[in-house]
Amino acid sequence: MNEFKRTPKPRVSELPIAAIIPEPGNSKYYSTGDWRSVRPVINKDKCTGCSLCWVYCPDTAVIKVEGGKYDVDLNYCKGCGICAEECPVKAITMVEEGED
Amino acid sequence: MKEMFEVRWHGRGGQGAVTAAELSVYAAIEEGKYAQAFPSFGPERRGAPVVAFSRFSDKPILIRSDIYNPDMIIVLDPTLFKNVNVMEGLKANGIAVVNTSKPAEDIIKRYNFPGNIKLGVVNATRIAMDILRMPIVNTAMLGSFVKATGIVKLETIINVVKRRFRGAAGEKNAEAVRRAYNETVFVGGDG
Amino acid sequence: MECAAAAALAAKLAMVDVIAAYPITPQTHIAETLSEYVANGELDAEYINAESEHSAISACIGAAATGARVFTATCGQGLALMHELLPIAAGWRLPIVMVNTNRSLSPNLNIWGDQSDSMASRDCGWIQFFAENAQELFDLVIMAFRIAEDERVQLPVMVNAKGFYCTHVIEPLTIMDQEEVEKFLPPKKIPKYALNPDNPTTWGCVAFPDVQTEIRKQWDDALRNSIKVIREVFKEYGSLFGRNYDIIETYRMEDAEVGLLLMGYACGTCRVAVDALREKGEKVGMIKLRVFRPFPFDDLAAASKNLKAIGVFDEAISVGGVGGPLFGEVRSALYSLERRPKILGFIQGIGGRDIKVDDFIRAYYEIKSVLSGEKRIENDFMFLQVRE
Amino acid sequence: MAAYFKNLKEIPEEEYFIHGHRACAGCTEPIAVKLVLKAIGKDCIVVSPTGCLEVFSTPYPYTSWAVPWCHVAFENAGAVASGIEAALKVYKRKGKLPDKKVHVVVFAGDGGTIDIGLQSLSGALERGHDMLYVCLDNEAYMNTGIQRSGSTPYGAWTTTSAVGKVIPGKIQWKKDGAKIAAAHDIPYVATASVAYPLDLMNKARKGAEIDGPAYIQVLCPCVPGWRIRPEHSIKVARLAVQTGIYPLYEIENGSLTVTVKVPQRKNVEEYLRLQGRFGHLTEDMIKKIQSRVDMEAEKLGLGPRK
Repeated sequence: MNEFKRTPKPRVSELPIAAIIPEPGNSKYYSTGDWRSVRPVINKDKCTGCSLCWVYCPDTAVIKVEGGKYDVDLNYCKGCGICAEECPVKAITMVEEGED
Repeated sequence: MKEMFEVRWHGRGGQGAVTAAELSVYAAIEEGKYAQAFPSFGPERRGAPVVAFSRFSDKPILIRSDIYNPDMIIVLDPTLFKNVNVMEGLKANGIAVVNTSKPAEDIIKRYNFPGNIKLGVVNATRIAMDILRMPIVNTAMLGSFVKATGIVKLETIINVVKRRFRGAAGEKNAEAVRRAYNETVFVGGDG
Repeated sequence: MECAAAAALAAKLAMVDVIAAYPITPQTHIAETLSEYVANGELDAEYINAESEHSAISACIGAAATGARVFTATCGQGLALMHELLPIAAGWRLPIVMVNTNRSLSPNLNIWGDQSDSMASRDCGWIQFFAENAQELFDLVIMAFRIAEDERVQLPVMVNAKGFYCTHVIEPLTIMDQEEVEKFLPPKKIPKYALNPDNPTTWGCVAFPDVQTEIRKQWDDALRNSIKVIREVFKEYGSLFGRNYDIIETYRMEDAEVGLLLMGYACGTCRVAVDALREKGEKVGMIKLRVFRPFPFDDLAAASKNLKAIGVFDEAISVGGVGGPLFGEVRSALYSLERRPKILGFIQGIGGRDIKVDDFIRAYYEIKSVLSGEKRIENDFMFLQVRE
Repeated sequence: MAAYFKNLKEIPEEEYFIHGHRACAGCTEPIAVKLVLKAIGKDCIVVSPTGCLEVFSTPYPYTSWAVPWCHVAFENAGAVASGIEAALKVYKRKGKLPDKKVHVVVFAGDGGTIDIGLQSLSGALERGHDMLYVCLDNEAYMNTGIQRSGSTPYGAWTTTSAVGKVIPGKIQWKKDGAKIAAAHDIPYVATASVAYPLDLMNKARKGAEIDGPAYIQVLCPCVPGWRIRPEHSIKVARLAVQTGIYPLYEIENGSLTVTVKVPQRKNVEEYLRLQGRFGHLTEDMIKKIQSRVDMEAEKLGLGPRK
């Protein structure tokens, strides 16, 4: 999604006026998932759907799934581990990301 | 050393790629060579990909621009291959040193390394965890750097590392350099 | 009417929406008059009493980015304190109009007029006009809004008027009423990219080395190309209200061999000097620059053809540099003329020192002695009024 | 305090601060921003001065802001917001904008608020512009690499309040931004912490709704700056409140009420221990901090220490 992490090279004529960014929230096209070295895994049985992980996630990388439970969006999760630390029922464990 | 030897270090914010580039240059200067190290400037964030550069020469280095066709790349974090084109501009018959737990053949196949590249692999993460208890691999990779290039002597790098990390930390990091030096294996290229 | 009051009246007739200002002599009468207009309901605007010039221009930027028509005024140290924001206002292409009542920069503390403040901001990307008198100041402020808000321009305009001489002087002023002005300058439209929750946009992002050059070039192009629109608007204003303005105005240059080039309020005095010299049969005239940014290369070249010499009068010093900033720019702009006139720089009027008819006359004879080879001026510029 | 959000389920789903930003793993500023924006909704215009938030949320060509946002300079967020508020006011009066309320919101760092930005903050508060000023207090200049700010706490290490044989880190006490704001007699001042999301959101909503300026200071732990483990950033933000170091209160038209009661205060040592920036503290420095916190806690009527 981002080649050598460099920004594209717009021409003068292609730039919006004053380099304004016209599309709100287009950072969603930039994945930060590759930053992590550990990954949260949510145990659906233990999860009570309390949504604390969803509230505390700095990268909005926790998504609600069926049954009122929650899961991780690995496109954006940076592996900080806050969700695992704050989960009241310890339903989330951090696992080594590994190379591949 | 031919005219100029240019190295690009690839890592993530907080992994010490910039420090590694700097230490390699301190060592070269200590041996009376000309050398230059600089990070690719920009806001570094923990985990975000970063790049650092180092140049070595027997003559004063005049150029002060980024390195676009490195003689060698050093990859401190193998997961970078997924999103970062670490090979960009690497000279034909260049060298690549990668911290990985995988054998060299895997890396060549998976990331289709061109035949003419000399690939060095070392499990620097394992070394760092064994010795430093932390996945900080920059000093270990300096061992591989010495083995791959021979630009500086192993002893010089170790002295520089000991000066940078005083006391016990210095000893441990020095040990990491030695182990990586010994455990780096090369394949491919004319080597 | 007093010059400063004329500027305030112009802003009122332009129906500005937001004024943000901080008081500084000699700009104060403009700010005070506007505050009265707003207090009496004669002008429906929000008046922000900023706690510094830095905050004044920052508030203007916020308001203009939200789409409002914005006016402010400052000078000297105040303009210097705004310096960080001037390129941002211009780079964001915001049509802010500011009257700068030229005041000498410290050191030392000097509340009187010279061009050191605006010269220090000449590369900040603002369109810069220089007004000679109350009438011109009044007209330029109204025209400034039309030019600034033109789709093809979208840049802030700084209308310079010398402190005291062009703020506290009382002189006749012909004005128009609201309807007439509105025909020429309709109420402002909110631009597409304005800060608005219905169309969220991000202004002032982080630009990496790969893109800053292009961003700057787009901005430089806009300022450079604005000269066409300035000429257009000057003409339209003349046809509507009978006062014709041009980028460069000449006086008795038809058969002149020597041109006296300057900007702003001293042009009046210079005309009197030209008349006196003409009576003595000297072939001399005046070249008045009304627009300093964008720099009027073509107009200047046209006005300088087949002249033997040009005397450039600066009211600012490029300390340790090429003498006066205007002198440096004129000389470099005319460098590539096939028959290049001898160009000499004269620094005068620093810190409000009165510029007399005699000063121009002395300068003229300095030029003649250089032309005749009798004399050489080191580096081609000199301080005209200094007691060495 | 009328609670707009009584439990986590009432937190709106809509996101106005979008992922893909470049904050460090475990950074708490995005949490505060996301929650405040959820509390006040899409009808707002945001101003940020220079700082971590501004840099990691708008690297061209990407922006994480789904609401209008602008960054002008480091020291003028208050002034820029004043200009926006004035433009909205006059345009509504002239009928050029619909008469719906558009909240003018500032998200600034501690340095951008109470050091370099203090003058424009004070001007905006004194003039009474209708805005919500949110100071994200991570207690140092983190974007430029952890340099000391006026808001850095006593004893803390930063790169410019270095720890050495002669000087053990920052020797002054933390400059209290909330008290400075309150001194302007504005309608609403509050302190908040990312560890208490509902308290934060209710305060943000109230501050935005109140006519006139509102100031909320949110404690936002910083992983590299405080030398903490990324997963501890919320835990540390909670301990700051539970130890009485960062009491959570609101001042509405002059009257102060503690919003998060702390019946049984923990020792400050529990908070300090998790942070590398305090790793060098001596016994008596910790005692000095504890006694000062005890004194402040009594004033606010927080509970005694365990």
